[in-house]
Amino acid sequence: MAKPLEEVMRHPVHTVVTPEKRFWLLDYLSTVDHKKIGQMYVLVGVFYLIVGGLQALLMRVQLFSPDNHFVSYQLFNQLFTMHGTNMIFFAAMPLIFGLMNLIVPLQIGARDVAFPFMNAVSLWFTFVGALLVNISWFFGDAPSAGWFAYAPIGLNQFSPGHGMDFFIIGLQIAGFGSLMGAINFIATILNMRAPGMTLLRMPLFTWTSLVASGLILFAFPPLTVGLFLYMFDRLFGSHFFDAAMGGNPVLWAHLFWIFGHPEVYIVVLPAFGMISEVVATFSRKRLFGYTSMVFATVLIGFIGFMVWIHHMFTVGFGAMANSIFAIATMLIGIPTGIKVFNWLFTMWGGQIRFKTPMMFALGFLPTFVLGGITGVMLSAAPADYQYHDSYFVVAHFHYVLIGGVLFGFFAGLYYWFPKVTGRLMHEGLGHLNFWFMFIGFHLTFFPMHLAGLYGMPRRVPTYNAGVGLEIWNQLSTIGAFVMAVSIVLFAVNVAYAFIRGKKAGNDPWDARTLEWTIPSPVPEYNFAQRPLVRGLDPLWMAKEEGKATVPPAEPLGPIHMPSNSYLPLVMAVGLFIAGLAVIYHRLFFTVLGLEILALAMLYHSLNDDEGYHVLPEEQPLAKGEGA
Amino acid sequence: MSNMSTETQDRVQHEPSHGSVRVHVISFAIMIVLTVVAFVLVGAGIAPAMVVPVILALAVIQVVLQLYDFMHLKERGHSFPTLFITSGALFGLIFIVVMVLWP
Amino acid sequence: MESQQTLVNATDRMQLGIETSTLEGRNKVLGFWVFLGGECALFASLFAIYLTLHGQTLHGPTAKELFNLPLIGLATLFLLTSSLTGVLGINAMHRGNRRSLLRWLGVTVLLGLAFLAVQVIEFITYAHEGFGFSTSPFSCAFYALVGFHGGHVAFGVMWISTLMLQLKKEGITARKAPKVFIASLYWHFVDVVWVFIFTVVYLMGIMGV
Amino acid sequence: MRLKNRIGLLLLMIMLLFGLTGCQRAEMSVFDPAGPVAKMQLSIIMISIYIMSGIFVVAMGILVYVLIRYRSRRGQNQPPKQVEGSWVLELIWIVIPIILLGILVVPTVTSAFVLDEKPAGPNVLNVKVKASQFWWQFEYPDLGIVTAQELHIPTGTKVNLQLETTDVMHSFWVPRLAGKTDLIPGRTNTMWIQADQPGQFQGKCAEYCGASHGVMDFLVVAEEPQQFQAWVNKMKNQQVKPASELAAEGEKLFAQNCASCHAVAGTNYKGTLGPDLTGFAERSKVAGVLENNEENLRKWIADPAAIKPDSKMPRLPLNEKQISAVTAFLRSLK
Ligand code: HEA
Ligand code: HEA
Ligand code: HEC
Ligand code: CUA
Ligand SMILES: [Cu+2]
Repeated sequence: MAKPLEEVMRHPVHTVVTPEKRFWLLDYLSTVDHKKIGQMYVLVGVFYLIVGGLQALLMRVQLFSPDNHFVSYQLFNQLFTMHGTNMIFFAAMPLIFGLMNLIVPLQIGARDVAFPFMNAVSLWFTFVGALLVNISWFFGDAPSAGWFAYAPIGLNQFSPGHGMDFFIIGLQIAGFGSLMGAINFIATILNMRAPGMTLLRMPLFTWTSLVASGLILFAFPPLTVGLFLYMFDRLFGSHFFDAAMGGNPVLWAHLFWIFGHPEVYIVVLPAFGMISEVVATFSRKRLFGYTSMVFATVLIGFIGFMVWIHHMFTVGFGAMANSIFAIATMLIGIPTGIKVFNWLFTMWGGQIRFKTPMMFALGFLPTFVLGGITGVMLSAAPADYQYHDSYFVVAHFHYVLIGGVLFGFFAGLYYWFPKVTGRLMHEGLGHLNFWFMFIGFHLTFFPMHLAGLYGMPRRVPTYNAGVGLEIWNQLSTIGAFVMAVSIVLFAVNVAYAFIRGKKAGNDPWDARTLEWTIPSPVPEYNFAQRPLVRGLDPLWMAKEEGKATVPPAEPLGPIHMPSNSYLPLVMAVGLFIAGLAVIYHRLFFTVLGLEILALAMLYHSLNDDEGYHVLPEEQPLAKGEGA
Repeated sequence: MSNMSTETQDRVQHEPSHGSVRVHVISFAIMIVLTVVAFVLVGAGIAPAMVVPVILALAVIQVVLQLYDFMHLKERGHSFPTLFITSGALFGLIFIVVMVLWP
Repeated sequence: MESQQTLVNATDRMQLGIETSTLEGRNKVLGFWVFLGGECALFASLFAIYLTLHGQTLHGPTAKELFNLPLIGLATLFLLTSSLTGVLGINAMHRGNRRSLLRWLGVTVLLGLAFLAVQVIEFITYAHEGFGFSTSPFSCAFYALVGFHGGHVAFGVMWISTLMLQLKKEGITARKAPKVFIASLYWHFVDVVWVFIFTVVYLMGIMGV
Repeated sequence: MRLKNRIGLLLLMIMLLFGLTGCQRAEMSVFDPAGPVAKMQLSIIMISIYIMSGIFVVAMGILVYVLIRYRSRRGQNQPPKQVEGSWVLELIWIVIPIILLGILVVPTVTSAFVLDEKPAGPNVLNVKVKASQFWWQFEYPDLGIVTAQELHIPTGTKVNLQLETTDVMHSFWVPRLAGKTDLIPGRTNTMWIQADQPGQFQGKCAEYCGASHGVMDFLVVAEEPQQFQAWVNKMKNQQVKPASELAAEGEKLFAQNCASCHAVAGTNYKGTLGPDLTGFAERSKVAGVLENNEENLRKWIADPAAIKPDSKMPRLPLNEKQISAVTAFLRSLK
């Protein structure tokens, strides 16, 4: 292994030592470090969670009683459209990408992701995409066609304002970001694992991230196409979805749900992964049925592409289509069931410690199972003729989205917070946070099942009085405010951790995987020496053998790091300008924006970044633990 | 799994034999022939119901040739690329079939 | 740097040549294949749209009235040949022969430009025959699919051209090689899509299917 | 901790009880079907609720047991035994769900096909449903009647609905009679309904269709066949004769302002942009949402968008007196 020095010599190295420190804000704006990018993703996600949450609160106030005029009907429509869009695309997705960025490279013992530069591009694209959709409020009107924006209600004739244009272009840009992120993580996970980390030794969070990335890879392109066609229809006079001109609005519905169904698994699979890590750690037991968990994950991802018609049972495709897709949909219950029971049996025979992450994982289980079984109920096509577009569906998807994704995410966030920040959050506040969220959640969403079955359609700003709907809506509204308290408690807890939180040390939870072998917060190069993996749960293996940590696979040496760059931000700004200009048909600015994007890409391609090296003497933390 | 020791091997630039150029040219010739056959079949005025499956099959053969020879899928260590490209093709096929059946 | 190179599992290593000699290169090549998987889904969606809308010609011309087989044959010939020259270029790169590589890439670019020229002529003719972008759903779907592909070709031409500039300056290095290699993958993929376009759009269109 | 868990569980149970007993009038309840289609759908719903409750109880039973039995205790110095898995157990939770889903698939598929069958024969009533932002038109092609907002059907008869829209997507939903079917531009969907007893059944538009989607209501009025026949006869033989002077004045205003959009049988007002107003005074609702009385009718004519934002009926330049006149005319359309 005499190569490193040679390598170093052969390439002209601009800087051998760490470049000078930048002001922290500039550092973040130009970073290509997956940990900082991950933090920014999480920040974006939490921000839009709050924005979407406040929009939900407004809707809930409006629905507190029938014939309420707290907001106008049109504003209500904008609220649910923006709520759904923000929550799915700009809260859930960034949260998922955030935790993938923060944790996946650490779990596989890698120093970085495969494409650090592209990683930053993904973040900034997501960022400006979200911005573009949300600034529509300030440009006159927010979109109001619902988060799946069916044609023709979203076409010019029925949505003449620019809101839909912001929606289409913003999602398109954010979608490019997600696609790049997915490619990045697939390449990272497949190519950059530490020595000995075979596919079947990867932690489950890594596995679910891999499969979710695969889903993004195949699900986003149809959305990209759909959004392009939608844009053509709205801005350039084509007739893809306009039945009056021979087009077909159902085609958009197809393209959207070809994307939309896998999308829900994209956000829930990583949450499954987090639950797997948390349940194993806090039961102090190896994950039960690891292999079948992996198999189930892959199967869910695979079947997920063959069920999208279940969102279109009432479109009138006929009994054949509905039966085929009903059965395909039900099949997903089986691998998901494997997961649920494996989690239960991981705890079986364990020593369960009720720390905050575990509380969220435990709250996840009943909630997600309830959401899942209502999903299977929905999949029975003729029964879905009754449920469809009613509050029963709203109940279903909040059970899986909040009970699944959000609880999973909170479990993960509480679990990895010490790794990322080096500080522990307050346990008592954490428990309080959990109970408010858990109770508030069920109070909000359980009654929605009943409202739906009692005949309340979704997306309505008012409902019939005196037919037994009031009580359920009132409970929901109260519950939503309880949830709001829980979010505030969470913010308080984060603040507490930063101000007075205890120092976390490498391994505060007595955990099992590689990320807990390195210091918290994690040094920029992650691992001073990459670890040698000899089985599942390498840290636990080491502990069982009485060792302090996982043995290294290499001697100390200079570590190559990529340099910071503002180009990703510049590229995103260029795209943002172009997007805004397209909406207003400003050719000059469109070209200008795209030019900025193209020039930045060209500049990046022509000027190879040689990066810099962190030399062994600059790895203070490495000395202690090394060989 | 001691793949540590194998790291430094295989880095040898391996000299592609001149045979591979010949293989490429042969593949190319086959592609041209397949294309010509497809065009001729269409030009010949045979019933479309007979021709369409045949020209679709010809297209698939051509594409497989491109992937395997020109894009080197046939070579070792291409299991992941094969996985991703075939999944993409499979899912794409599902999209097309379902949308055409139930538009 | 070395440490990064060793991060790979032996089983999944691609052992072609210079383009996979560094971890960065292997990442690029794998990442690009992954991207091509996504492109399959992208073009499949466009094909699905085309196949569902191609009957909606309204008052505009139909495929049968429109398409010009010899012209398409010519375009196909250009693109197929450019695929061959592309792969010969990669061969040259593996041999470390920069001049030959540049020559083959140059031919590839020229053939790509020839293809684009044919396509531009084709589109202009159609426009004169009253077949604009928004004439009918058929025309929309046609231009979306074929135009998207044409856009890919145009991007490929620009991409390979800039790579040629870099190669001229710096030669075949471990950093440049993967870029050249994935550009060639891209080029072949564009050709693959074209094979389906001429079959499904043009040949089947001529037959009125 | 355990206590808190129990409280949560208790809360859930209470809500469940509340829900199933349904302590209020439930005019749109799926649990109260009034025809064979809704009954068939309810039976699938019930089967799935039973199966799913079973699964839920089992899974939660295991969860609760595990949480009580295996919580960490003081003095556990040894980590627990690390178990890899168990093929037997894993096979169990693959096979049992497959069986349960198999049970659910059978009624799912059979009813999908049953509901998909178009009823035919002399006894079937055909109705063309046409939805527009934000109202419903019902045309009886075999009877030569057109009406709006209220669909009259005879009991015990299969009614074949042909569903079309003039603008955006809508969805036809009468929870007590049948689940929904979408109305989609460029296609004609069909569904069938049947009411077993007379009654009024609330219908809702169930596909988001714009600002007033939430108030795009309609009614299905099921009557004994004789009564239905009487209604048909009346609709077919309309004679419009204003009851008072005011109403006669109103008719003039109607002809000037409204007839371009509204039709009334028995007159030469043939507008098609708005609902057919034949027999309007007999309807129980104005525009599908307001009680049909004088005050509400005035309110509607004075400012339709205040009741249905974005409604396609414009606010017409009528003063109070003129509104009174038009109202009087409309209320004479019996
Ligand atoms: C994280 C998101 C998420 C997840 C995980 C799911 C999971 C599932 N969903 Fe859901 N769904 C949504 C998000 C999600 N969904 C959203 C957002 C919508 C609405 C979109 C919109 O219209 O706006 C929706 C809508 C939706 C519909 C359309 C309803 C309609 O509009 O008419 C259907 C219909 O089949 C459905 C089914 C299912 C099924 C079968 C599952 C399954 O994957 C569930 C599997 C899980 C279990 C079954 C529980 C655990 C299993 C066991 C304990 C084993 C034993 C179980 C059995 C044998 C049944 N979903
Ligand atoms: C991950 C996704 C997600 C999440 C987390 C949520 C969370 C919530 N959702 Fe939503 N929802 C969707 C995804 C999601 N939703 C989707 C996809 C739709 C369909 C949209 C469509 O039809 O197009 C939908 C639709 C939807 C509807 C139906 C609208 C309709 O059809 O008319 C309702 C109605 O009650 C609702 C309510 C809520 C509530 C009360 C919450 C609560 O859980 C929210 C809790 C959060 C808060 C309350 C925020 C608290 C913040 C503060 C208090 C600020 C504090 C300030 C600082 C700390 C600085 N949602
Ligand atoms: C431009 C067309 C147009 C004109 C002019 C018009 N209407 Fe309407 N009218 C409509 C439409 C469309 C509706 C359905 C509105 C809805 O439900 O959203 C409607 C609904 C109604 C209804 C309720 C119908 C029902 O079935 O419950 C009444 C009553 C009515 N109009 C009366 C009038 C009167 C009186 C005038 C003239 C003074 C008038 N309309 C002029 C288009 C019009
Ligand atoms: Cu019509 Cu909703
Ligand atoms: Cu779905």
